[in-house]
Amino acid sequence: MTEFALEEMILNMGPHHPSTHGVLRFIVRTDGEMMLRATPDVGFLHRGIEKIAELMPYESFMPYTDRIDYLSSLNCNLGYALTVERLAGIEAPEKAEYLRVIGAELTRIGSHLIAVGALLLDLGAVTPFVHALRERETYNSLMEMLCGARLTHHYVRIGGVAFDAPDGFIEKALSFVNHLEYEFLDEFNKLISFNSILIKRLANVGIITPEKALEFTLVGPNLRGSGIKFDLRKDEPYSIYDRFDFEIPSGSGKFGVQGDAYDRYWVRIEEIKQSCRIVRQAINQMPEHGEIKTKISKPFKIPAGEIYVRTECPRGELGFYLISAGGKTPYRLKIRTGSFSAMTIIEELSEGVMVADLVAIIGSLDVVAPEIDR
Amino acid sequence: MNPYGNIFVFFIMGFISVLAGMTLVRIIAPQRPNSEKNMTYECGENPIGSGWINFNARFYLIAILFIIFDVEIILIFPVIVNFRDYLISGRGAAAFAEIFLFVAVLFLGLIYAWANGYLEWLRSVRKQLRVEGRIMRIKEIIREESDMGDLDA
Amino acid sequence: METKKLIELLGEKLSSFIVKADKMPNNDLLILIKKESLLSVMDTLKNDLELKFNVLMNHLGVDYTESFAVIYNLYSFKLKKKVTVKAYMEHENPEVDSIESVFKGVNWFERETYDLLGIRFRGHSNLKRLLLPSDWEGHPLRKDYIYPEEYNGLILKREENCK
Amino acid sequence: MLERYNIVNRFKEDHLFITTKVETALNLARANSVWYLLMGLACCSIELMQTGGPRADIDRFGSLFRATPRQSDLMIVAGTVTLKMAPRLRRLYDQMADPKYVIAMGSCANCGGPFTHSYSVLKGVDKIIPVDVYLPGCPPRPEALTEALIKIQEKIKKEKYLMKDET
Amino acid sequence: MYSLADIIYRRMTETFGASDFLEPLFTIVSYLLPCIAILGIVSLISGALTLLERKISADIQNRIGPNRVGPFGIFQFIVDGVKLLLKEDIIPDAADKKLFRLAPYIVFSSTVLAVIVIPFGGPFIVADLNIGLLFIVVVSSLVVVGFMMSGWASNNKWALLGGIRSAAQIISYEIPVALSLLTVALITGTFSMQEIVKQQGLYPWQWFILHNPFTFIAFFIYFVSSLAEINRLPFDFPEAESELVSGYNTEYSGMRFGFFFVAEFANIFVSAALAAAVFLGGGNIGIDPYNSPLGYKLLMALVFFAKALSLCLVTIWVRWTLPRLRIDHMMSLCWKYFIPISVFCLVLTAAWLVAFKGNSVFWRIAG
Repeated sequence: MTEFALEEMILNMGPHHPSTHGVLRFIVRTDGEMMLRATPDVGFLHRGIEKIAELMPYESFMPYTDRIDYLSSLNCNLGYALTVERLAGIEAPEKAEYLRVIGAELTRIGSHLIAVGALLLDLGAVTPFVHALRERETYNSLMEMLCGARLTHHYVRIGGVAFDAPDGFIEKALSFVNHLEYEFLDEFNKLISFNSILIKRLANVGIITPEKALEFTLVGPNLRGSGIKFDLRKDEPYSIYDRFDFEIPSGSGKFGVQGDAYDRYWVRIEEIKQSCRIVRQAINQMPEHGEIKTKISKPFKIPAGEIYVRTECPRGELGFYLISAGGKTPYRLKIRTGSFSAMTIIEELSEGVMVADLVAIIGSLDVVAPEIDR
Repeated sequence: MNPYGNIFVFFIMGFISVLAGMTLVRIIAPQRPNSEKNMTYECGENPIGSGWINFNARFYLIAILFIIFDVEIILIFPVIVNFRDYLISGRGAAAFAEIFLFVAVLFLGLIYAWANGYLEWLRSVRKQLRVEGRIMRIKEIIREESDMGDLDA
Repeated sequence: METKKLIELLGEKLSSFIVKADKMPNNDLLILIKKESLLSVMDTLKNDLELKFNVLMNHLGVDYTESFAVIYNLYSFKLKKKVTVKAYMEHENPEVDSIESVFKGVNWFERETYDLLGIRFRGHSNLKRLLLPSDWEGHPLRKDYIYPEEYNGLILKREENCK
Repeated sequence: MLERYNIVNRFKEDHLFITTKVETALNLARANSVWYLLMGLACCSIELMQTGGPRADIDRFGSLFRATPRQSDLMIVAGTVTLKMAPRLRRLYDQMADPKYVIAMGSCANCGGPFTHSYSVLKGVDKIIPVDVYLPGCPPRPEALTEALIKIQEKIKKEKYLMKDET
Repeated sequence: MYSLADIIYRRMTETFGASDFLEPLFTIVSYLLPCIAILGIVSLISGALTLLERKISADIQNRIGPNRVGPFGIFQFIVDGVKLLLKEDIIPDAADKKLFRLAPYIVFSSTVLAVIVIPFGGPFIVADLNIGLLFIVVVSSLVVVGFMMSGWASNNKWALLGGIRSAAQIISYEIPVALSLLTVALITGTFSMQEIVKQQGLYPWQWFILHNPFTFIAFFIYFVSSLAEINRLPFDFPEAESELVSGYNTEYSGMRFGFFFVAEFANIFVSAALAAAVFLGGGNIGIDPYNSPLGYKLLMALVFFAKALSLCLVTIWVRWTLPRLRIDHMMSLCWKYFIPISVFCLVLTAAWLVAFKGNSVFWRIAG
């Protein structure tokens, strides 16, 4: 066998690159096709949210939780609100809980649409990405009806929600969910999911065994893609998730080894279906009217204490470790996000992989810059 | 009026139209070069090392295989042009035998290359990486220069 | 498996190391340990057959103005229980040994704590700044941190009046 | 080097922008095909993608998204510019081919927005690159971004292009 | 052996009377006239294709394509061209200046060369060389030189990767293209394009695509390989936005990039026109093209353009539906599947002709 000398060059998949979602930088040591190592260099979107949390009173920190993961801002709101409520011992009223769950699951659908679309855009299929954007437009108008904002919702308040659902929202949400589950996903799967080129590009790429996933503390769809059926909504039910029945999709080596990029892609598509089911059940069970926000003391203070609460965000487990020293502002707030641990595994997976595969791995792990840098 | 003259005229006209375009740009378009602008684009970073690396030998291998098969095509041309006349004059079988033999020998070349794995794009490099020691050596290099992480300015 | 049974189990397994153990809200359990015994506690928590706290959920550092603290949240698939391990250390050049040998995934968590709080981790494979540019002075999350006025020629005006 | 055309503007004194016939045609051409650089930093990048999507489609104005700064003439700074990103953003702006314009999209790019209390955020992108249109909103709606693009087009249409090159 | 230049030369000598004083002027004009006309038509078509691509991609993605310039955005490509003319032309310091400037010249003129031999229906062909098909196969490999040059000269790692990949891709896909064109040359016995078109007929069963099952396969191999030859998705490596930023034209700006853009779309039209002429009987409606009234000649040209344009639409349609292949898939697809199949097609067509004495499948109807 001829001995091919490995002429290494250092390549900058730099902060401004179409396929690094947002501003991530990879210093890639490659010989043109084969990659020896892709060392990530993050911090280009570090805005110091945890330092700002120490200056802001509890209630007015809520808009910043939108910007932790701007694709699923309502889930982050929910996580922060639950942390503060549990530490302060407040209970949200019934209707507010339902409105929260409906908003959270709709945001999960919207976030997965962009996650799947961005992966396909990196693999060169532009049309499915734009179709996902079209569906997301309906989601945006739904959110605009509910909370007044398209992207950074700022809808959940400590002790309840900000506005009641306007009339017409329920029908529109139901029709959106039905259209999505019965018409859009079938058409989407026919168009791209079972396309043989996509299967060749995603199967057996970036294989993460369950042990390696646990070792690198992967969470959310990345963990479930490797076959571990762990979902906080089922294993640690918070809010009212125990009243709905839905399955947890997990990677099963559909077109290749279990835990490859196709499994993570397929888990996200299945999760959209499950979220549609939850939204439908939540809409049916929601009480007609009831107050949507419990009163909280004006200069809102929390007795000293520490708490760690984690909720299931589209990109995995979003944990808030809150230490309060009894004052109006938190003493220390640590935000643990799903993409943070997903980044550490990219370096591990990138050995002996082609540039095109690295792009597929980053897309399948669905990494978002603000979640890593906060 | 030799029709091959057209080839020369077309080539020159192609050149002239691009030349006209570029001189028009030189006249009309603004020209404000500065050192920052003329730095090579590397996703917003200072480029590390030069862009002129000697790329891997697998491209050379593809070129060799290409030459073999292109020469084969050139040598078939005469037979193909006269094939119809051979058919009409009844000696079609001889022409077919000629094509078949020539192509079969070269097809064996392709089979040989295929069996030896020259057609694999990456396997050859990945197999070479698996040679014992080799992977360990690369891991040490990367561990030594562990501060490759922040090469920024 | 309620927390009382878990406290006894932990008490019997790590009796010598635990300084104090009490309940935390959100059915969590806080264990206070000395900073020297961090590695051994983590090792037993992860590899002990009964406990099997194999998932490291979260890690953070806290600046208590007169001392620093390092907090690890663990979760066990077997027991379906959460545990929080906390260790205090002195305020001048805080140093604690890194548990990267036990939990490989903590690499970036510790780098971020070093970057933002300045806690050094002995034995960490690649302890460097993660989020801030490499030529940044100071560690922002400390309570006594003064905002820089200017960085590489860019003036940073900071409003004082954020109540 | 060939001397540049200097179509003398007869009414030099009053600063009324009287563009000649040729210039109006050229500006019209330049205005209707503004190719923007894909510069998505934070939340505004999602709205930037939505503007490229089906509902508010900026492809109608003839503007494609280009991946390299060489071929793009409009840079939409969509998101928070941190101090680590600032030198790279400045380099990307320099590497753009010349008649170039900048839209500072979102309050983060205009003045640091909600992150004025942060230590690592640049308070406004106009500290490092000249900005043509400031687009308020956090994140601004796709219709607002389309209106900013139209403002850029109007600015291009009124520009004196074939003047003596003073700079 | 016949070319448009001859007709013009003869027509001019008749009108102005042959005098050796004017003779060199006549030759120059009779060469230049068809060249300028065809160059104009091809650049117009490639401009229209850029517009077509944006409108069709918008339609596929439920968007509205460019509609601000002229009715339905027709003049968008003219506006794009003028804007590119007005952009600054950056030549990086680290680049190899001469090669960097020369690359668009090579790419554009080699694309234009291929247009000489394309039979635009009826008598409209610039020069009906008797080695037409061979000429096109040879010229299409000149473009590689341009891409390699632009990739190497701009001293940019992304451009270099793009340049080498496009070179490897184009030269390896040239073999299936050449072999599938040769299967048709076997049937016609000549390379001159007008002859190939003349031997086909108006009805589909007289075309070479349905001549025998192997030419049918050869058509599809030709079409997919020509997709790879012009770097169109799913073989989009050289300018794969998501991987190599913008491949070999990363460093090019302004009109220099414009010429790459026009050359790429001219290439699409050329390969579609070639497929239409060779396999789909372009511009042949059963009438002798030379001595028929002008109306019929225009009809033939129309039929040819309809076929070529439909293939262009398929190219654009494929681009906006399929994801991109990885480079080792593409290489193994070419060397392990396309080349063996096209070699079989060549040999088996020869066997077919010998067995059926040169007749097609539908020889009873085709006559």
